[in-house]
Amino acid sequence: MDTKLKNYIVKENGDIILNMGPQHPSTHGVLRLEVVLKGETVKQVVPHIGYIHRGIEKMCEYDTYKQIIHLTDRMDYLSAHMNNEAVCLLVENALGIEVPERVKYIRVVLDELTRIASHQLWWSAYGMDLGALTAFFYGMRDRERILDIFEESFGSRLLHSFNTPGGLMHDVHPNFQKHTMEFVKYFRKKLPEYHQLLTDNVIFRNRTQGIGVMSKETAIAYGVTGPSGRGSGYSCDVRKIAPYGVYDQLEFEEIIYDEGDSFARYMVRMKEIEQSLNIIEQAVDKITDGPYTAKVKPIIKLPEGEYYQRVETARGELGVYVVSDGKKFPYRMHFRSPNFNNLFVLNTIAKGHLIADLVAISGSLDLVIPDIDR
Amino acid sequence: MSGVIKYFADILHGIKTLWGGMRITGKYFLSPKEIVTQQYPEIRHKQKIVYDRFKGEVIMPHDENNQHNCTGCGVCEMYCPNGSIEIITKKIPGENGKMIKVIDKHIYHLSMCTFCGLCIKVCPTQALAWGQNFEHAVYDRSKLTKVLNKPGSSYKGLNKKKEAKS
Amino acid sequence: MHDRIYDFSQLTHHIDQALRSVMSPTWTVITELVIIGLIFLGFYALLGLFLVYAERKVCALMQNRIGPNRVGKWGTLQTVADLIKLLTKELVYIKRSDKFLYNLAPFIVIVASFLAIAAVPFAKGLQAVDLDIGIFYIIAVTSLGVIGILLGGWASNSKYSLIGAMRSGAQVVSYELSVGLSLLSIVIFTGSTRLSTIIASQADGWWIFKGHIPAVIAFLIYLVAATAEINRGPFDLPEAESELTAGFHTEYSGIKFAMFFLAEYMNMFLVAAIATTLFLGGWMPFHIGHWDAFNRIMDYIPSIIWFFGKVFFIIYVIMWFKWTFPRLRIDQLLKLEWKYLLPLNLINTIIIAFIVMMGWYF
Amino acid sequence: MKSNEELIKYFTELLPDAQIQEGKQFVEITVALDKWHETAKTLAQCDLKFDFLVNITAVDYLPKFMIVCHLTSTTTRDFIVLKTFIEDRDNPTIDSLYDIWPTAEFQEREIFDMFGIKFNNHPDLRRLFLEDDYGYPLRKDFKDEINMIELKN
Repeated sequence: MDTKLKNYIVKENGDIILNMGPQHPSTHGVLRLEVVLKGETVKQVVPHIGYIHRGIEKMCEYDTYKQIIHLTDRMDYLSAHMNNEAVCLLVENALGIEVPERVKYIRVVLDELTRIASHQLWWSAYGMDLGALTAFFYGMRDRERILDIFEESFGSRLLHSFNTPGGLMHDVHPNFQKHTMEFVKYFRKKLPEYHQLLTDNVIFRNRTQGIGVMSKETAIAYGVTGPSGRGSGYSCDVRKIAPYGVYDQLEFEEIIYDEGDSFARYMVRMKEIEQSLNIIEQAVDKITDGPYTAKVKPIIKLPEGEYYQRVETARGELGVYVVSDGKKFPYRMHFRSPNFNNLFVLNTIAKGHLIADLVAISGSLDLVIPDIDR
Repeated sequence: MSGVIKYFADILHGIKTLWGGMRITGKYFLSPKEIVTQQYPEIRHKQKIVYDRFKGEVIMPHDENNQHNCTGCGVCEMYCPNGSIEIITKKIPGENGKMIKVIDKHIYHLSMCTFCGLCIKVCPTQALAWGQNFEHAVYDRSKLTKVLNKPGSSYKGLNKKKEAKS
Repeated sequence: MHDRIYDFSQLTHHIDQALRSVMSPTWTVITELVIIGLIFLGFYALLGLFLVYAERKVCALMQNRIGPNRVGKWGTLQTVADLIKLLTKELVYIKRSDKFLYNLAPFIVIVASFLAIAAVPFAKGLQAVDLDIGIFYIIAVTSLGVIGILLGGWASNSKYSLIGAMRSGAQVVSYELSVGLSLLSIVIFTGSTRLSTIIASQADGWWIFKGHIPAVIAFLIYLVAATAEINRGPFDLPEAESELTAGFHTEYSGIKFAMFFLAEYMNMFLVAAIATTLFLGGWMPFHIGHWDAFNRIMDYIPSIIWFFGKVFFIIYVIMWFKWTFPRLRIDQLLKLEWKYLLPLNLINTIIIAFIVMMGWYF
Repeated sequence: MKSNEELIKYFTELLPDAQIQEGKQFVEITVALDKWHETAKTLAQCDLKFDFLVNITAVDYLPKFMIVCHLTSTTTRDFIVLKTFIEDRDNPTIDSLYDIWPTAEFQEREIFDMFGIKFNNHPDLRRLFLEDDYGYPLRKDFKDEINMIELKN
């Protein structure tokens, strides 16, 4: 190996370099971690990314604002709806479009359903990372119910490009409210099983408690947001600190744990599922009749200037930064993706742990690689 | 002494939590009714497996006279973010000898489609719709390029125009 | 007498007599060895296939799935199809690996598990060799398998394999102690290491019932330690899919991988068989005190069914462990052994010795 | 949380050299290139404590580059925008903010990858997504000869 290319690695005699990924069961996608090991102890983690870089930011410069929506789906595919909403909110705020009340509540319900689905998938995958393979199937089984609700209303299960600047692409299915409430009822029954199977398990606790401790200062310095940040005792829920949509009219708690270890990050997500169920219960009743979209011109042109919109996805704060030159295409579009920042804290918090802990830590950060690569 | 008690308490607590997890898996082991697997190729014949709004592919509905709603205006082509729609128009002689522009081929590249639904939403004459077919596997990539208007079909509005005029 | 019906020693005796009448004693022994070897080979293959199928069905049911259901009725031939696939797969050779050891490793693993079957008493009179030191023979032979794992991991010239193999070494060396000690408790009870004697001593009650709580503790410890020793979840650290992709057999493919795979399941069977023999009365039927009618009904169930029933129950429990628990970390694994299992086991052994000395057991 | 007027007043006192105006949403502070690091440090240590670098990215305004930072304070929740311009197109360099906000390390690597802007004092300036000999794709004058995308109007 060319030593010049590798000067970022600090290697002593007797250390081994282990490449985890890009095809590795626990990196959840095409992330490659170059790990320097002393025995089984991790000395340094160097993430290598870019295996699925698609140049979404460049593509956005050649797409109209309505066309951009479907690209944002493909960044963090597990919080596709929140990504859509970020762009839509940005355009709506820039143009001063007043979105109908019905749309706002539908969006909140969808946000929270997406969040639950994302956390369920994460729970499943985290169980699998730690070797509890059955957890994977239980999580997937319950997630299927949400995906069915999505499929019934929008026709697709994961990337439903359902938002459009000004409202929704089309109205939700008449059964949407009923099925959502059925799901909430069903899932409230199943959630205790999740805790019994994994949360309370002594092996699971030993594998996560005290592992990968991220102090509040580290979290802020590295820009870690979302459940991973809140597990470090630092309030960073955009829904609370810069409310968008109708989040300021709904009652929910921001879950904060002070421990900063993998278990705290785990618990934040599990408690967030409960909060999301509460939000859905409140919001579903408030979906009033009305139009599903505001009147928007067929070709959207943002006034010249810079815009920034923050939303809370399932993984943290997504920022959309748009520079408009008054044309129908954005001049520059940048996404501040939560996973990008969450990934690079890995080296700091995984140092000194065992290689099995590295899996537990990177799992607890809940990384989605397409969001990092964009 | 408290250390010894804690030592055994830890063991008992550990066994208790482990047994809690085993109860869950044991419960599901003994209740085969909870199985959620759908046996795919067989289930197709028994029940509908996708919802009505399922985005399988873009289709162009034709009525019994082999007529469709597409005017060939090209809005869908313009809106498509991936260039998966190509519209080829032709000119045919219409009423009083004037040439009218009509659709010749509405080419749809399924392989490039991201199912964003913009073409269907923006179509001024509702000529496009979602089809529920999802079994798109083919042996040759070129087969994924489809012509949506059937051969010999014509624009529905053309007759209406003629009727209105006459 | 109903005991006679299911006694295999008459059958084997007849075969022995027949062979002796046609050839010299030396040739008889050789022929018998060959016959037994062939029977065990067939048994080994069939049992491996069945266990793989059983594991897949058990885990599928626990996970709300159907499991294999395409090949044959209820997917029963699925494992046969898998076997054919594995047999026809290409054997990948790694550059700069130690060819000889790399090829040798799967055979060591499989031979170790194969050797141990010889001493397993399947039913009344159905035991290939009844050694005086039966238990220790089995313990010694099954732990040979780890040499194969170490060799395979080292010779593969892959870091994942190496880490997996080293973990396996540490794991087996530690858990061997607990396995040995918990088996020792039964040896103390019976005063013999001969498997047939141990079984005979359980005619009036299995050791798990006769031995009071210490025997139950020894049984539980044995179950945990044995699960760890055969590298099954939650102790599957040498393979640790999410960390080491596949651990020591990362670089093996085709039939060589199948050998590791088969050996794992055979080890599971062996462990269950030992537990059955020592704690659950081997092929002895279930008897309750003086309920003669009940005991008689139990006697009419053939001993081979008793044996396999108990074995499969223990195998099910081991599978249940695997499909419920998360994996331990290597330091926790060793901590569990040295901090919890071993001290408990030592205390337990002393208690048992005391019980035996005072004659407080049935 | 302060209103934009209050923030403008506050920053006019704090940063006399900077050019402060109200943008579409937030207060925007534009500083000269050589004051970049110094201003960032002042902001991180001022009373409002802008300790959280939300986002740092670049925009290619032909022929100059703009580096833009979105900063927020985790205590007061104020949100501001910090900007500077790089005139030198052939060899654009700027000070790294790595020592103030460690998260800048990787976001700056992304900027280096996409725009070719070099950061002084950066600990590990390598390409992040793309190969070493690839161009700088987010520059407006970038042309990919193989996969040509042309703007259709």
